[in-house]
Amino acid sequence: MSALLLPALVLGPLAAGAVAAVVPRERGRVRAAVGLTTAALTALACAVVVGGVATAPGHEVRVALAGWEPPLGIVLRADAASAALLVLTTLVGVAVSVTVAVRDDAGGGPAFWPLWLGLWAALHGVYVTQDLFNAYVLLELVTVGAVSLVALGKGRSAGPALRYLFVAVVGSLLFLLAIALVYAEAGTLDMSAAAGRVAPGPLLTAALALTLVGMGAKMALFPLHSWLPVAHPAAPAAVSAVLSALVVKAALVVLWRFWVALAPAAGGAAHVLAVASGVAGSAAVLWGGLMALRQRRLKRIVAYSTVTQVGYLALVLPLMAPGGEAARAAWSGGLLLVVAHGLAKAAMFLAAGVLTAAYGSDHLEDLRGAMRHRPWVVAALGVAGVSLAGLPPTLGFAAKWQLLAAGVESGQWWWVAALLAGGLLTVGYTAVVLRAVSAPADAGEQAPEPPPAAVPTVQAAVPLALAVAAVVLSVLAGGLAGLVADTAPRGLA
Amino acid sequence: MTRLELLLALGCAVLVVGLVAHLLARDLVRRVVALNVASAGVMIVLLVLATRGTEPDPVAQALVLTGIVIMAAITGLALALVRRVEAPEDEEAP
Amino acid sequence: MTAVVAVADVLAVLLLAAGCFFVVAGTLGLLRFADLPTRLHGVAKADNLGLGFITAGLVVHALAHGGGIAGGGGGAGGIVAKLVLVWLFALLGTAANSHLLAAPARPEPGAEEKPEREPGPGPGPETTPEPEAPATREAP
Amino acid sequence: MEIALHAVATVLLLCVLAGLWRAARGPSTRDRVTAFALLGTTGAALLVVLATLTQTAALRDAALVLVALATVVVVVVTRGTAER
Amino acid sequence: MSPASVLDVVLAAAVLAVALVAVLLPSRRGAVSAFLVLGVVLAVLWARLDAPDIALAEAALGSGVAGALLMDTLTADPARPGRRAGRTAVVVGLLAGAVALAALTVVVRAVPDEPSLLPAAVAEEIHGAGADHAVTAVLLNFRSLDTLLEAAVLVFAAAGAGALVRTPVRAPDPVPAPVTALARVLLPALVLLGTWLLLAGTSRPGGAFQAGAMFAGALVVAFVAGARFAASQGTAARAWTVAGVLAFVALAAGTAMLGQGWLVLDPRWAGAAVLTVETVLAVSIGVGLAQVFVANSEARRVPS
Repeated sequence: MSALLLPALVLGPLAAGAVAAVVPRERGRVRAAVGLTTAALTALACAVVVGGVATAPGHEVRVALAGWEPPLGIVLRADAASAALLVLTTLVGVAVSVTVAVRDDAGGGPAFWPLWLGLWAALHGVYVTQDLFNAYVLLELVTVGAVSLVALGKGRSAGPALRYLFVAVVGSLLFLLAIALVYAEAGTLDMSAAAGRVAPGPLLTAALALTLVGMGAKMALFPLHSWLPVAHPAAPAAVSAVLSALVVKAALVVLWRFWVALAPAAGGAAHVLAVASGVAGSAAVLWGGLMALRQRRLKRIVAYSTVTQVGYLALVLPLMAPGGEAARAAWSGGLLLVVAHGLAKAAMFLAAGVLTAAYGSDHLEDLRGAMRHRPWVVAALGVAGVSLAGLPPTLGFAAKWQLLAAGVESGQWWWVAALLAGGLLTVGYTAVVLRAVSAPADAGEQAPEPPPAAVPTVQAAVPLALAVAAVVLSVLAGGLAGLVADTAPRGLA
Repeated sequence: MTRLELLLALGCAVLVVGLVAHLLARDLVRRVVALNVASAGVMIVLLVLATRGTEPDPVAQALVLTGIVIMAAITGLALALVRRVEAPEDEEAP
Repeated sequence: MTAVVAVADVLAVLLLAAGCFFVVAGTLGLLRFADLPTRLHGVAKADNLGLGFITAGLVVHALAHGGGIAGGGGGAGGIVAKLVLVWLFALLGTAANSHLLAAPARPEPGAEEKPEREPGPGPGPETTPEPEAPATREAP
Repeated sequence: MEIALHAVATVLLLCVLAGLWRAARGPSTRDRVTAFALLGTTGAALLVVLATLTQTAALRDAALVLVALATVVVVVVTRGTAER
Repeated sequence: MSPASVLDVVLAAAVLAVALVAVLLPSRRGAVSAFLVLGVVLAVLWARLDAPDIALAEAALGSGVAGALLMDTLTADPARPGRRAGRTAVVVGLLAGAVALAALTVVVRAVPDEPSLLPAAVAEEIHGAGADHAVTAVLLNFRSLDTLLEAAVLVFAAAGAGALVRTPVRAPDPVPAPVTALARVLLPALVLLGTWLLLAGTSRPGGAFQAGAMFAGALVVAFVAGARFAASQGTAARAWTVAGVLAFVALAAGTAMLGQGWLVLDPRWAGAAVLTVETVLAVSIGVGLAQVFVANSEARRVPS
């Protein structure tokens, strides 16, 4: 049954997005209705597929499209890693859909729905595709959807959107060249089939390096991150949440799949590139954390926090390199971190959206005393910050614990140091936000500042729901980690 | 330097020329043109790989066809964004 | 190679050579002439004539070889039809293009025309083309 | 015969390159489009010669498409200036 | 040096030269014009590399539609004097480019010269694939998900570009006489040529994308000639833009529920399925590209 539903995960929201595009713009309510029903159906389908993956013998659900097996056809395969990502995408997707349905301008107008549903379909596709060129086309669909959504933001959002489009397309072209090189040597486009047909040599090394740089640009890994703190805050609130929580992960998933399939065959070169990814990740952790401390606007702090977390996720490659138990811990830790960061970041950006809507701006000075008026939203910010920092009872803690275990197991202390330093910096900027938000209004003011603009209660409750989900899921972390671990990659030879 | 290597090197050269010009140019339309030139470079590499056998490889050609259509759609979106960026201030969103 | 095919080949080569000559002439015209209308006139006439000769050469070749250099494959008729279609399309295209491109030199009455770095809408085509605005002086 | 076709193809290609100078240098947009219109026709001639050389009928369709869409580009450009 | 390799060398040099000129010209107009010339030269290169489908697509999309889009930007405002990139940035860029090119040239020399697995696999399976022409069979049957997603990329790019148009679309201003006369001849010619390419797609190079580009050209000419329907901003036009993707998804769902599996085309009716999907896709791509063009040209109209 779940094999039958797997392609529906990609084609369903795509068709819904197409239908929503046809509905005239004036009838925003009809578009919202199409969006919400699709969100519900997609959540159901995801549940079935994730259940299928958990119960299936090899923990995988596989469909050869058009009936052709590789090397000719395209295969969609959902394994434990896809299941974790599907869970994250469903939670954040439903939360964002509800938020925009309740408050129209959180999504930037009626044009939000077709673009968001198309983006959602592409994200599902990226998690499950086994074919290299199919991954390229899906990444382009993600880019077109995400850029168009950023451009819906009020004010001068076209400039940041264009800059994001340029960086993303350059990244895609480098990845396409990597695909061409792998195809030249392996003769097939299916990742698992290509794994057995490549040998250490200049072609595979160049392909790995191009993919690392290309996907690094698309997921804003440190030296190539400058577009993210400009683009994410410029987008409408709900779009910023989608961008940081989900879109950044699409490029990451493709990088990880490509690395797990082809890096073991690359020998020494893969080690060098893994270390390079680790260095870039550590630099991202430090740079993102320091810059987040210095920002005076809430949305920019959250955007730089994304740069930091992407740094963590880039550390997974070197942690996986030694193989064995360390690789399993690193792989499951990485996936848990992806889910934890997604939930926490979506909660933070949605909360920032609520506060911006209520107080008219996201400057920390203007948000003084928000604790009194919006306790729920501030609570969401707090819990999300705790999860990002990787402190106990949250999913972030479970993920970081796995990564630390992998680092210790493989004796790579420098990555462990970067992980811990990042945790401190995250605590730092979360404290800055909470202090600013809960500071009482200036004593000097006699009358309390005008009550903030009304915000639908549902929109205010959504961030907290996501933050609590981060805590609840930590209970299941053990099971999820076990499910993910046993399909972990063997390390680099 | 066989024909295969000459044309593959040509593809890489056009890609590098396109990417460097894209990163250095300031005028937005010139950056869009440079991106298309870079994309043409990758398509040259893919199509030259398709000519390796006696019969041209239909799958590689299908990939290039898909790539050209995607690049046309992205050029359209990019130029619409360039317009919004360069539109005079008064044409703000209502 | 029967005698007819040999003669046809020679004729084809001559037509192709003539075609090449006119295309080269058209290109030189494009580069050398001073202003827009004269270039247009040069390009339109010479280039199409060149294409006409090349098409004629290929038609002769197709008829002689029955559609392929090795003389195999019938269907010369289809090839000839397509070749002539290409030429007719080129004629239509060039005629329309020249007319449209030359429009500002002779503005229709009533169609108010703001010069956009064109030769001004004077009574007749001015001799010297108005240079680009200094701000975007182009280095060749 | 094949040598003649190759020679013609090479000459036509050089004409296309020469046309590039006007497209790049041309002071006004209309000069550039005139160059492009010429190159459309010369390119079509080149494709037609290659079609006979490599016996692929589809290249004649490509020549047809090239000429047709060159006209569309000219129409787009002339509409723009006439309107401004 | 056989005459063939002379042509190849001149062609390779021409492509590189035109690419360099296209990116080095300082003015926006020069760059766009050189890019159109690059489209022509690339079409010839693809013809030379035994890829007639791609030569068609390059002529139709590369220099046709993309050319029209780029040229339309030139007619907007005069090119602003662009700030030059800093001297050090240029030097660093050139050095990095040279190093990257050297590395890539070494890498591509290691490319094995024997063909990949796929041409043989395609030749083996093509008999029941619904199209005799290999490229069409790959696009519409073996790797049909790629084509579906690619049509979706165009749909959402059109939706994104459309969302940027704030000013309501008005029919363009009075159109000079020759344009309407030309449109009356050019429109049917483009539509006929597009239909021919669409039908040819099953047995020889051609197909939905090239045909779609021709229909887009026709719609653009109609829009320029002031035809109201071509403004393609109404609900009917948007319905046509998404028709291709919806038809493909309907086929996929149908084959999943009733047939043997997602997108599995039974040899008996594969040909019919491929042709219908291609027809709807061609019209959908045509209207989608026209929508992107109209969104662009309307976005620059400053509301007077």
